[in-house]
Amino acid sequence: MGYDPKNPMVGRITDLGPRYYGDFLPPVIKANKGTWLYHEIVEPGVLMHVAENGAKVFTIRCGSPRVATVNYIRDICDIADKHCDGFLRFTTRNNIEFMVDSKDKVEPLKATIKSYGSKFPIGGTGACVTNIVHTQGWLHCHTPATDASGPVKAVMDDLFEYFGSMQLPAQVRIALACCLNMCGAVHASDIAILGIHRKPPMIDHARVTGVCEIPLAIASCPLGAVKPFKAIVNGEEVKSVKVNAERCMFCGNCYTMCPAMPLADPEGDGIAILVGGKVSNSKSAPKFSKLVVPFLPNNTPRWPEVVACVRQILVAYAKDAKKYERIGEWAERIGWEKFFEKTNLPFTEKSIDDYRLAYDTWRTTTQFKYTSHTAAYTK
Amino acid sequence: MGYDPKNPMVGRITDLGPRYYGDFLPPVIKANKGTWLYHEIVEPGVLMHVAENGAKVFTIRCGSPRVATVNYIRDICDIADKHCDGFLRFTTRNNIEFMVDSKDKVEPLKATIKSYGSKFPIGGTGACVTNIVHTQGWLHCHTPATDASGPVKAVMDDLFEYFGSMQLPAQVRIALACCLNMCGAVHASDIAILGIHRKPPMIDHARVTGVCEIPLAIASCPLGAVKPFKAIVNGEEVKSVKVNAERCMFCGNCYTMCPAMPLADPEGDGIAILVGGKVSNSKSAPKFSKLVVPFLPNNTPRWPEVVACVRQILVAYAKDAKKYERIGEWAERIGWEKFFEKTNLPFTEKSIDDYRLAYDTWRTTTQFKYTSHTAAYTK
Amino acid sequence: MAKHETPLLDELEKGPWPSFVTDLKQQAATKPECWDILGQLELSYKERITHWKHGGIVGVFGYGGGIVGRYSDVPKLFPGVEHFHTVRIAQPSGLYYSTENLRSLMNLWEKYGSGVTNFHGSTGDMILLGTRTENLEPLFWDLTHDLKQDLGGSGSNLRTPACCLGNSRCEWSCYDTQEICNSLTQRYQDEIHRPAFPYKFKFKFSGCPNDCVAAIARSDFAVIGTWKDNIRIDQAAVQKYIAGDAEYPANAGAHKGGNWGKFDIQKEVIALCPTDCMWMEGGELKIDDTECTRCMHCINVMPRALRPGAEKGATICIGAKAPILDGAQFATMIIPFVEVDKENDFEAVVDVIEKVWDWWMEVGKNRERVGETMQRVGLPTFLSVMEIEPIPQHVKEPRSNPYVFWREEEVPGGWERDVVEFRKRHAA
Amino acid sequence: MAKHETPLLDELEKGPWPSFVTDLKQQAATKPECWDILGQLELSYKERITHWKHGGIVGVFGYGGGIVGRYSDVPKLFPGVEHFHTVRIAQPSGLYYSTENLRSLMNLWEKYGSGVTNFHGSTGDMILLGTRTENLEPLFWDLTHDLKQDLGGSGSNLRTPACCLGNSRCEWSCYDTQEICNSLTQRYQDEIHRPAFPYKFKFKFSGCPNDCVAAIARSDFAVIGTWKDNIRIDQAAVQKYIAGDAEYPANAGAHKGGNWGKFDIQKEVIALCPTDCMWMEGGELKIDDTECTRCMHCINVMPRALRPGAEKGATICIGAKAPILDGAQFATMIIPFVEVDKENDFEAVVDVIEKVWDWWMEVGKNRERVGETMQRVGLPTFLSVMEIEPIPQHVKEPRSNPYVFWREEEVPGGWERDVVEFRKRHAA
Ligand code: SRM
Ligand code: SRM
Ligand code: SRM
Ligand code: SRM
Ligand code: SF4
Ligand code: SF4
Ligand code: SF4
Ligand code: SF4
Ligand code: SF4
Ligand code: SF4
Ligand code: SF4
Ligand code: SF4
Repeated sequence: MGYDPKNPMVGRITDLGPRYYGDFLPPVIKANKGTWLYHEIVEPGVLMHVAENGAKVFTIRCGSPRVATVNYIRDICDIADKHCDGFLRFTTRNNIEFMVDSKDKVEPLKATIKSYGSKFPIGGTGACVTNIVHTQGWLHCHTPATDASGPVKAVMDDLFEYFGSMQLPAQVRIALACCLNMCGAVHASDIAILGIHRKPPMIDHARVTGVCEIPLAIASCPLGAVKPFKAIVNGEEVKSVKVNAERCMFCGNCYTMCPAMPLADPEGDGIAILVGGKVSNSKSAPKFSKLVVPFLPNNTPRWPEVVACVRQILVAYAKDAKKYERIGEWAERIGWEKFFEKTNLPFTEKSIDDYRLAYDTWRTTTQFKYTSHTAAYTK
Repeated sequence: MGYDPKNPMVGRITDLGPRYYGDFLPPVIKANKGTWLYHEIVEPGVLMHVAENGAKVFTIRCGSPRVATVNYIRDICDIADKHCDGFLRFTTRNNIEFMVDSKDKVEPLKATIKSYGSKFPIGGTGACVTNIVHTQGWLHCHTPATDASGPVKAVMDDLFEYFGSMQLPAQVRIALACCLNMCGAVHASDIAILGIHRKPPMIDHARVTGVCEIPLAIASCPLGAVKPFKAIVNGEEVKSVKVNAERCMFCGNCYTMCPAMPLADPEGDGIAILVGGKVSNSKSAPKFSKLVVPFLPNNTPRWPEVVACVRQILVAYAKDAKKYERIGEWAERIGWEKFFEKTNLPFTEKSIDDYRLAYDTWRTTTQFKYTSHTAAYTK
Repeated sequence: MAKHETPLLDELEKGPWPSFVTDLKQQAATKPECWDILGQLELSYKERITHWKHGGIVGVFGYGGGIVGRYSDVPKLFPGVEHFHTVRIAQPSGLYYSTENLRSLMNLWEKYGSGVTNFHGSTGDMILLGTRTENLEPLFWDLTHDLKQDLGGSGSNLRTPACCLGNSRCEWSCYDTQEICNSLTQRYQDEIHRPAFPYKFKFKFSGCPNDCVAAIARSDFAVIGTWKDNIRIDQAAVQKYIAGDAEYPANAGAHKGGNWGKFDIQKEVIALCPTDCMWMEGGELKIDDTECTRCMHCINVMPRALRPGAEKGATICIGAKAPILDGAQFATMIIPFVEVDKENDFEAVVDVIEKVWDWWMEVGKNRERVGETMQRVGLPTFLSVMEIEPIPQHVKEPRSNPYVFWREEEVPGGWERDVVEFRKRHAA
Repeated sequence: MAKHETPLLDELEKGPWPSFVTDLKQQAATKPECWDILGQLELSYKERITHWKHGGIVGVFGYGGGIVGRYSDVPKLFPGVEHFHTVRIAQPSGLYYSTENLRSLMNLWEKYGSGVTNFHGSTGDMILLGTRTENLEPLFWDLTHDLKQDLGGSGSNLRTPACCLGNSRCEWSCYDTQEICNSLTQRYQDEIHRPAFPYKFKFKFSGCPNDCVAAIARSDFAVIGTWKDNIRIDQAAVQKYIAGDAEYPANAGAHKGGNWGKFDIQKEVIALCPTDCMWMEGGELKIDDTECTRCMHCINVMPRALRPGAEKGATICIGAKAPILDGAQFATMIIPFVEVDKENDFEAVVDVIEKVWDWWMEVGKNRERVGETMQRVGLPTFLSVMEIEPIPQHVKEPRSNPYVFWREEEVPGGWERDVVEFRKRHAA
């Protein structure tokens, strides 16, 4: 019957929740759930899981841009219908997984996947650069300081060799978030690409009272930089706010609370690079990513500075780290001074914490390594 | 001629500074300063330093209570005159050092030292418990929450075997400070004995205006617990302060600024034990001591609870740590949960930081060891 | 053919990684609004700034979440994206799909939306990207009636819970992540759809400490699998690894592309164990499990020889969040071990959840994540309201400052004292 | 004989450690005020509380420091300690004494004071413990005229600097700690005696990173010896250690009392090197000095085989302090390497000191230690006022929050923008 705008509540169904996962499991998964014994990454992008009873499932993992059209999804459905009994899954990092229940089904499936050209690159397993977790950017969000899908495409093009191979010391997880809200959760990534603003908000005094609750806007600022203000709009005094630009750290929280305080700016906005975060508890505890490059410009359409910087870090790491060592573990082992030296990234005061808890990061020991940075002292 | 109270400025000499160290060096030290090549701890309390030219100095180190009378100092002068050409030194931890320039002078010197009975115990070198750095306590200070010399004497009596031997995994540095001002700098000691108050200040309204600057008293409180207040004294309104006891953490800073706000109290005051600090940069960076026992009473005259607690920690450490491992290094290697288990100290919420920067100490990983503490969860 | 020139975006059609621009262009053939998406994005690329207006509250009747309003700030140039709201659809736990379901969703979205999606959003929802306000109710009707599916979360409510694939395909999962994720998502539909919290709240479920759904970094309430008995060792398999048997590649083959030489159990496993609790003895691998922190490393490297223990459950960590305002937080270990049991409706986990909520809904400030409330009141207070005994496992290390807040009842004689009496004994 | 009963203190005459009570009692024979010290202390032991009044400003003319005023709050009971001021006397650098000097000091103190001292105070001064106000000037007169010595610091001024014994008897000292300590103490007599700072300021000088005067923990300005070239290795001596030669005991014999077995260079040295930069090769010990952080461990363990490099100097760390108010601070590494050269009057160190003071005296708040001022303004600002280029060595790790304070001049186009212009391109 369909929706009837005149009787919107009649026959309405709510709170169904998600579809039951059990209905969507491929047969071999359903049959062996809970009894898997071990796995092997047979080749890049191809996993084999073996159950206690000897049953096997082979998974082919494919990269995806995450922004996917209806056509695109239908393509993957076609593949899954042809080879996988009509089932497939996505990973928590937006890769696509096609599963088959025997080894001899792997090559035919791969052949079909490859028939789509570069649409579904196979890889993303083991000691690789897997898909980049990212966010909306200019495609859909109101607060971004950079785009999301564009930089991701440019970086993945450049690192493509690392997606389809397993030659790195450990897995490298890259994430991008287009503003400090960090929907991409870049705060714990091996390499993080983070959109940042660098200009304080403008105040659209004509609109403040209309669209914001002034006390909330004031309260939103972690540094108390937003203050009440009486502005003159068209000759009339209106209640508004002002920003003490000297105290602003461009977090954008005021704009989140008040649409009349936009921050975005072509020159002000760009990308910071953070490195060395991790999530897993394997070997070392989860670590936060650390800011190592404070700003790179939004050089559309391909962000060459960002692409080069990420590669520079990755290559230095690949060359120097030990097997199993995540980027953050590597940097901590060699010391951050050596990290800057080996990656050849310039060190700037911007990498020195001056927010809350900052003292904890100051070096309170005589233990440090001499590097190019100390040459002026030891010449 | 001496001081003339009628002409205090006539002939006055100022700013002489300390006596020149060079005039006080024993001959063998003076001759070889800057050319020492290596040293050996010949036996507990006896160091041998060898110079490039083969010259040697033997140092006998003796414990001292630091509180020393004129008589006592004259005794050590007698010893130094007899054996050491009239020179001696003190260490940075208040031990006394007698130096002789050849091996055969060692035993005669030791004999003289021993002739004083227990006055000058020999030891304090290497992997030992050396002298306790401490402060004034009830002997001289106005803010103490405990005594200094008394607990030190009681603890050193108990640990005496460790002063004159070198059987521990590493050096163990104990310090005592009688209040949070920490003149004993207990914030970086293997074992720290710290006097703490637990009652908020009383306000002597009759005296506040006379002895304090009220704004300074108010500003002194790190938690803003001191507020202006109008009190009635003898029927008259006087300017004073009040304390929001709920916010007070008993730091005593208000009393430092304002004598009319005494904190000390027989029941309130006592001792907290902190462990695991270190100063040297050897192996690991300097570490702060951590609070592991929040309160032990001032059980005069011998603080049995404190003595027992220090021993309990020391013995557990001595049994379990590896060679060269300081107490803090040991606790970090085994994990603090195991520290509490192995020392058999009860863990209390008081050991969980809730001051500033506290979040940094929360455990943000699934990595932990099961101990008796988790038994309720895993039974 | 092209409705707008997109010289900048065209550059993103080059290179080996699949191009969303190419995909959008192809879709534009049947869904012309895709041209306006491309057109506005091209303008953003030219001007290096977003062209979306701030927020806009839209939704379906009775729900306070699931739709994110979005409008173009240049609607005249790009009328196809004048309204461009997101519809968040709750994903099936573990992200498995039948093509049948996916095709139905695509048909729905072809009908009511722009034809563009995200599989998936960062929280885990399916994201249908861009539709008009007037399409929301009809879409919701068809979604619920025809597809039997529902919206996910947004706003100050429980966000759509997410999990790693768990024991559906992973040998390490210490509990059934999908089952609890699905079950609690159903249980808390009201909390997902009708904002009642101070701010957003996220659950994530990882089957083991590898944490493949990033629970400890990205969820207010993280349930992470673990075990309480000993790591299970197959000594024969250990020998295969040591011998370099091709069927037993180190780290399950994850390093196949590198030149790392022969497997070295000492270097690759024993020396990298963070607690140093493994050793070889009489040709056997030994583990002192009382020292093990269940980090997974040795198991990751030798999956055919080592397995998590048999007595499984989970650790609960609370309070992760993104950096605004005071810096990012990881979730803090609160419950060391809990049973995750379908038989009792996950009672042990539910108890903790509801206790947290009761407290946070009462004391949490507007837009204060639970981790921030915990920081504000302090961990000891949080534990005490949760009726959890403080244990050393709650902290990395004891406090190093001496600033203990004693309570009056803990101090003999209380706090009231008489300064006049005091002065009798102590002259001023 | 005893003027007061001291049953509690008498308990402290027992046990093997030397007893200050016994000492005081013996002294009381010739200095009867010692009975009142004992009496008042006994009262404190009985009542478990101090009996000293709060502070009291006393001193000698023209000095703002060196004396700490102290009065009994029960003077009627113990008239001998009614006044009980401390006299802090600047110690000779390195704490060496001639008995002649010590005896003169004792004579002086017998004459003017209680006869009780501390050798030494925590900062390093000789502490003469307890005298009356009227004795201060005569004592000072004799001290300066007869003994040619002077008071130390107290109050908001430079405190008496202190040092480890340095190269007077230690083979590791990387500069002459005594010489610089003495020299700067003399240079800054005015700063020591006449309070001009926001709060106290302490110098400490350690000859090497073992830091035997606890400079990094206890001084606002810590000068800690280090070297810039390679650790000097005597391979023949290395072999002696490995062979277990009795003349080459591990750690110079510091572990002689323990049952640690034969020396194992791998376990005791190489594996404990925090940077893992040592190894054996062809029977020789190798060090990759570019990775070494000069922690001293290997040198400590094998002093006859390893020595600090030959190009020596110091690292300057700034800002340590006790916990009040915000928690204790260690000093922060500010200058990685500096020459400590008597020839140029320690110019390199003096420059840094005076720059810090100039700045701190201007911006430091009342009772704000320099470490607190540094925290308040932030490390980047501190470095910039000090004209020191920020280097990664200044931090343990880069910041993990993204909250960078950009300056307007760093951002093209500055901060001024026109919202009306903006709105033309972006409809609200
Ligand atoms: C499919 C997926 C779970 C899902 O529900 O979708 C998954 C699957 C597996 N993970 Fe994972 N992980 C997945 C996301 C993650 C994440 C989350 C993330 O990146 O956002 C993490 C935490 C990352 C971090 O620490 O920053 C993660 C940390 C691990 C680890 C720990 C590695 C480490 O050294 O820290 C392992 C163990 C290993 O690889 O040795 C692991 C191991 C595995 C195994 C081997 C588990 C198994 O036995 O099946 C699976 C195949 C690994 C592979 O691809 O090489 N998985 N894994 C996710 C695939 C993401 C992708 O498409 O690339
Ligand atoms: C005499 C004295 C210096 C002085 O100017 O007075 C001194 C002298 C020596 N120290 Fe020290 N240290 C002295 C206080 C310190 C301090 C300061 C303190 O405790 O307040 C420290 C830092 C303590 C800390 O880290 O908490 C200190 C940390 C060291 C270390 C580092 C040990 C470690 O494992 O961390 C060494 C190296 C070693 O022992 O192997 C060392 C080594 C030495 C050597 C071997 C140096 C040498 O070659 O002569 C000296 C004899 C050591 C011994 O007694 O076993 N000295 N030493 C101090 C004696 C104190 C005492 O009476 O007990
Ligand atoms: C769609 C999504 C990004 C994506 O491209 O995947 C997203 C998009 C937005 N997020 Fe987010 N967040 C998304 C996952 C996240 C995550 C990651 C996660 O859940 O694992 C985080 C970090 C983890 C966390 O929760 O702390 C995240 C942290 C934020 C924050 C900061 C919250 C905080 O406490 O600091 C905001 C700001 C806010 O809530 O006002 C935010 C706000 C927003 C808003 C609603 C913008 C705003 O200021 O109101 C974005 C709407 C964009 C749009 O219109 O397209 N978003 N957001 C993700 C949700 C999709 C989904 O439901 O699956
Ligand atoms: C005598 C001495 C303790 C001892 O028994 O050795 C001492 C005694 C006092 N100290 Fe101290 N401090 C002494 C070394 C220290 C040290 C250790 C050091 O210098 O290495 C510290 C910790 C390091 C530091 O400077 O941070 C120290 C940190 C304090 C503080 C806290 C300062 C801070 O910034 O947090 C105070 C409080 C104050 O300044 O008002 C303080 C205040 C005091 C006062 C003046 C009490 C007061 O509140 O005004 C004490 C006088 C006691 C008396 O009348 O007998 N004392 N004080 C030490 C000085 C002797 C000397 O000159 O050699
Ligand atoms: S990270 Fe910021 S800009 Fe990007 S989607 Fe999230 S809220 Fe929007
Ligand atoms: S951007 Fe952040 S720091 Fe700046 S005014 Fe807004 S809320 Fe405050
Ligand atoms: S620690 Fe406190 S009580 Fe002890 S001497 Fe120092 S200021 Fe006085
Ligand atoms: S003792 Fe400390 S916390 Fe309590 S009122 Fe005084 S200054 Fe404030
Ligand atoms: S978190 Fe653990 S159980 Fe879940 S997929 Fe990853 S490895 Fe498997
Ligand atoms: S799980 Fe981790 S801690 Fe436990 S034995 Fe294995 S490597 Fe060691
Ligand atoms: S700090 Fe170094 S130089 Fe000074 S005494 Fe200690 S070991 Fe020797
Ligand atoms: S000084 Fe320390 S860091 Fe350097 S080689 Fe020796 S042990 Fe290693």
